Amino acid sequence: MIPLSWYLILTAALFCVGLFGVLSRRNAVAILMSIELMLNAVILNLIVFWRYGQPADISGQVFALIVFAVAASEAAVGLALILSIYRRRSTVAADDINMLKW
Amino acid sequence: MTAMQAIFLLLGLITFLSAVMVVVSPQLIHAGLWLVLTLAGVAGLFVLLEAPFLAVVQVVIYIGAIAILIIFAIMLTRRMLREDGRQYNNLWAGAVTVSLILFAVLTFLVLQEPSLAAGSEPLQAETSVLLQDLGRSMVDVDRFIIPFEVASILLLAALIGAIYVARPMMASEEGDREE
Amino acid sequence: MQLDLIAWLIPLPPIVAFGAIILWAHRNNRLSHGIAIGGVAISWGLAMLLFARAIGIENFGEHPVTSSIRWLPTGQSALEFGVLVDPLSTIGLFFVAWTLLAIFVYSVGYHNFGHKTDPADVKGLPPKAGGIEPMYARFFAFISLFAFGMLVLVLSDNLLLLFIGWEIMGLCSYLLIGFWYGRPSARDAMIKAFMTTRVGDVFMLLGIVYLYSQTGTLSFRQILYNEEVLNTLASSPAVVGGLSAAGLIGLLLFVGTVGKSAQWPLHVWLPDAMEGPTPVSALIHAATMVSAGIFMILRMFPLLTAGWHEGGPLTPTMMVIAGIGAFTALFAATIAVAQKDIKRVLAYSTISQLGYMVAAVGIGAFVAAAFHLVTHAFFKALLFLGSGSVIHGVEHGVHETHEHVDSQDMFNMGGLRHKMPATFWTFLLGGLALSGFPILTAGFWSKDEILADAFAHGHTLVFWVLALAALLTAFYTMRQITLTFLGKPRTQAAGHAHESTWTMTVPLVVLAVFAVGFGWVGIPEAFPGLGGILPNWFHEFVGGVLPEHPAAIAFDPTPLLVSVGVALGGLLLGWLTYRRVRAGAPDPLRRLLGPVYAVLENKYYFDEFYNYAIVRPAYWVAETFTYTFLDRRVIDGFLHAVGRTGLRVGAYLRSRFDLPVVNAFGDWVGESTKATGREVRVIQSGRVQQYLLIGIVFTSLVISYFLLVGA
Amino acid sequence: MEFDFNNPFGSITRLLTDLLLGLGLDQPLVAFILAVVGAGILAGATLTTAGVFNIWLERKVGARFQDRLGPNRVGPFGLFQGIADAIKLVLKEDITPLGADKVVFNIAPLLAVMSVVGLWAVVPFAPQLIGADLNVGVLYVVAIGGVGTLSVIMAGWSSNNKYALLGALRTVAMLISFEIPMVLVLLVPTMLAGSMGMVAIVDGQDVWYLLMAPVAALVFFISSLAEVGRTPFDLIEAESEIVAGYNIEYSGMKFGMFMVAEFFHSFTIGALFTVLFLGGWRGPGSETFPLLGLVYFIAKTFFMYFVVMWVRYTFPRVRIDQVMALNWKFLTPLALVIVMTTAVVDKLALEQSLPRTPVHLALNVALVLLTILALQAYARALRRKVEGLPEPEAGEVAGAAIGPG
Repeated sequence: MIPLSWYLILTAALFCVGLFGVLSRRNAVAILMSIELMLNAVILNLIVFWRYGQPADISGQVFALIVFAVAASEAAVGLALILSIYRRRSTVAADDINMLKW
Repeated sequence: MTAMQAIFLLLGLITFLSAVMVVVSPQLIHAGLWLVLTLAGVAGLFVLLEAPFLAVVQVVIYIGAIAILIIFAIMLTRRMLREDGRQYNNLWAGAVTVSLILFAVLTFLVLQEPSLAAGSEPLQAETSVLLQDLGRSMVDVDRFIIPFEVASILLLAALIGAIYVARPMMASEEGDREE
Repeated sequence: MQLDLIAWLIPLPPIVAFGAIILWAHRNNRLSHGIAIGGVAISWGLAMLLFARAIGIENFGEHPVTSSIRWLPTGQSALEFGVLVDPLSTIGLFFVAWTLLAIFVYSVGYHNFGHKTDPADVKGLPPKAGGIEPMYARFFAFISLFAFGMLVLVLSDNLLLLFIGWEIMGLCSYLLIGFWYGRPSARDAMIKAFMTTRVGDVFMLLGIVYLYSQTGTLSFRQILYNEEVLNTLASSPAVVGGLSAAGLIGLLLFVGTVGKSAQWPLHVWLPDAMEGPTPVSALIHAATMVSAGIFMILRMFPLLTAGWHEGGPLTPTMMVIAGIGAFTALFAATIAVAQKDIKRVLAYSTISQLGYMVAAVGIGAFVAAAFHLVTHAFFKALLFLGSGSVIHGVEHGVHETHEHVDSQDMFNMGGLRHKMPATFWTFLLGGLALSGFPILTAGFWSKDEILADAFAHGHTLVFWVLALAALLTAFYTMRQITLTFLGKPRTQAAGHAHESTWTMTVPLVVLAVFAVGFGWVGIPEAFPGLGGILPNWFHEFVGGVLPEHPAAIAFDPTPLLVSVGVALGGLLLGWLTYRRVRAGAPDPLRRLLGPVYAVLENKYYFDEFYNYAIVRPAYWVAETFTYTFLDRRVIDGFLHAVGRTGLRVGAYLRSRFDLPVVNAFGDWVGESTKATGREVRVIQSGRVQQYLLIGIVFTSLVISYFLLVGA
Repeated sequence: MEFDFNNPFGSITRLLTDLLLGLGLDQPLVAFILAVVGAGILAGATLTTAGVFNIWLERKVGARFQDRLGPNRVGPFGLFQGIADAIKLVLKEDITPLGADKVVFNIAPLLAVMSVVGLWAVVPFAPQLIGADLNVGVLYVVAIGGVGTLSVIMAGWSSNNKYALLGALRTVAMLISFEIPMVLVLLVPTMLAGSMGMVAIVDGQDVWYLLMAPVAALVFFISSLAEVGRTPFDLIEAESEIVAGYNIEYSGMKFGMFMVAEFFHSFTIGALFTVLFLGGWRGPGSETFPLLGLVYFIAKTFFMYFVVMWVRYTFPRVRIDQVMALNWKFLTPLALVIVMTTAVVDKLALEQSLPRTPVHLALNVALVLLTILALQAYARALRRKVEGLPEPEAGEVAGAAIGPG
């Protein structure tokens, strides 16, 4: 059978890749995608622990579903914001959107 | 090395590599498609974990909705940042280090934690029963009805907010995604 | 429905109506009076239901219906409030409900409902030319509140709740006397009424407190209906010598009655209260509120008469009560003889009739007092409403013939019987009842019972005084009727008077029926001829309240003959004296009495006397002593001294401590903050990812610290 | 082990299972493999036969509708026309436009076909004869639909052609929109059967759900037509507006794939509709003779496929805004209402132990009446509003949009 640690390492890898993307990509949409990656890693983690921890208890899946919902709304709102920013300033580069400073 | 492990390694590899491609591919559209592949891989892992419901939900919501939404956004904003443009900001080195360190730490923790080490078996569970239980627990007053309702409110808020923020163009598009 | 439930429900509709009118309905006149009359009508219906149910119960007096709930916990015991339904409250409820209903309906017509609003009218002044009252809705709100107070008072089962209702009525009386606050006289009258009754109320409150301290409860049942409490109260000596505790409490409570029921020496406010609209005069100052005083002492009768037994010698308290009552009866009657204003005459007659009842209570004639209370409520309300109708008619005449005459002066009237027949006949019946016209009217039976009681128990003095008062009553009543209705009109205004609307006349008729008919429920058995045809139901019913039922007094021709004599004689005299008074001619009595007449006309100069004896000194103390000396000199001086020293200390601290130390520190903080910000702001690049990176690095540092080193 | 003919497919499954277990694989893996294999075999077999046949059928029927003869040269009644077309398509040159994104360009048609074939994995042909009886079958259908959408968008974007992109955009907009009412009404059979598994749904249909939820069936039919992109919703390739939509640049077998995918898809709709609302393989005697069930199933499916063609050759194409209006202003609210009312009524019926079918039927009738009333009111209001305007755009839109409903 598949050891738990493999799953954990995989999710860790996914998460770190997503983190790298979030930190380094310039395009806001790309950042959003990376965030989705991280979220997926989290969900996968939840399910793994549910499966290996106590599959009789459904909580793990419920949590995963809630995270799905959050991810969906996050994507929708985030992209809406990106679009409106793009409309107003015609850029989606994260480090050009830096008006919020001294 | 049982067959399951083989399948797992295959899926895991696909997932991981496509995830990497998501963050490195210069073409945003490709990144989006790689993202789809990643999500599909995760869905496969769900199947492997005997959570078919979540697998399907993953496909419906992530591939069917979020990914397509993202690709839409890319198309709409694709005049910017073609492959010729810089894809990374000047923090990328720091980002790499941080990510690698984090990964190393996590892996280290996982490996030196005995209870998580190799050989731990998944427990048996009757998934079809679980699915019903999942459905009931969502509307069970003393279980998860509150998170459930909160999530629904959140979705509604996101729907309205998205429509409002991006009203002049594609007002309905953002709206659709949260069904 | 249970009796107690009904009793609980009875007071509520008026207060609801009050709130509804004040909050929502006040813009719409029709809706307002609809709500008010509807509310009082519901109360009326419930009261009649209660009455019908109650009179069916066998010796209801021994076991009345009570229900109460705890209100304010006070140590072990608790102040409760609740309802007590016994014959007394039933009877009270009966006449209160009828008069309330009648007067509410009357008010609609009185305030010219249905006429246009006259642009010339202003709030706070009576309508000039027959337009609708500017503050129509407000009036109904006030009288609804008043109705609530009265019903609470009648139904309450303890002294505190009774007092609450009592004070609500005081407030309403104040508001309604000053309803036309545009008139200075009304303003003065309202203040006068309020202050004067306040004097009585303070003493009453003292009595209540004293009673509570003695017995630990205020519930009627627990005090009045168990012997040992009464005996202990009667035997234990009071703080002031010579009196028993019961006696002192009784006196204090009685002072409350003196204030409320306008007994001498606190009677001065009632005549001035006639400044209010006539329904108010009828409602508050004839039928209900002033009766409340009597109702209260009837309610407390066992306590007042503690230590007295039927036929025995009177206790000091009772003597005081009887004396004041009898004196007031005569005194007010004499004043009433010389008044010109139609309403003032009635006001003084009210005082004197209340005096009758007080005297009756004083001599222990419980039933007689209650009986006269009810009958008087009916015929006096009738008389007031009648006079209101008369004034209304005459005012109408004044508006037609632009002749400026006082529309309340009886000497400007005359011959109105043709103009306003309904008013005339009802007024006549009321007048006869007031003067105790034999056999026919209710007034005769009640008054005769008081006289008989006084005579039978040998209170001769009281008897003769009351008899004299009765004579005068008959006299001034006939004087009033003659001047107002008989003879020829003395002014065009009177000539052009006209009958009032049905909303005003119907209540008159209803009340007239009671003014005549209600006497027949209380005909003593022993009465020759009529006795026993109708059983003396009233005596049985109300008498049942007392622990020891009062025996029906034996028949004696003397008081009967006396009362018949004084009634008829007075009426005859009045008619003879006033049957032909020319326009502008002075009052015939002036010739007969000479200077005495002036004294009477000026009410024995009581107002002036109070003015000099109390008001002026009070002003002086307030002005000269309190304000000028105490307030300005002593208190202000002290305060100013404090203020100056405070200023000096403050200035010192500021120069020595605040500026050099505190401010400097504050400035330093501000400056250094600014400097730091100038240095550090470079970090804030406005780039999200940079923030995120930094945040992650530091967070991970902290976490790793706790994982590796700490924990 | 003996092979009983009353339950052939079941025995086959058992045979395979034992075989694989014998190879020393563990249980879940075996299930997995069987699911994949079964789905593959079934879908492949069905579609390769049905596909070729369907093209011929469609063309024949269409010809009859349009009063033509249709293909009649190749083989008896031109039966082999489909094969001929296939050969032709394979032989044609395979052009990849300049500046196209090759990988994506080539993946797109595969995805398109896959998405359709995938649907067949959960379709129960007969008792025991089902690729994989997922307990979330219904949801699976929706998911695969999403993949189809993806293929369209990829094709449109990758072929580097503005018409293709426009077509893709509007198509995706439409597909995504119509997923909503479809998912919603898919809940109705789910609720009635108490399971999302296709087999369970079929077993639940002692009475066809068409009778218990006609409105839901109608909505499902409409929205799935839109999902396929068939007339009246064939805005995907609206020749008159965007030359051929997202697949304008495709040629040869790749185009063939798209076309086949479309044919399959509309055939699949028939199958799904049959399973969800027409009682699947159920019919007199099908319990005892599973093969009979297979016959029933195929018959019903072809009937529904015929209805689809019927609609296609009868209705004109509607404008994109009209389609959107129809979806958002009519289908989605209606679907919501259906779901809610059905849930409540079903609960009541079960608790009060009322007869289920009549109650649901009554509910649907009431729904229809109310809908009609609402539409009348809406149309009247619109007319009143539009009268003044010179260019009654909105009025027509709404009127046409609510027309089909």
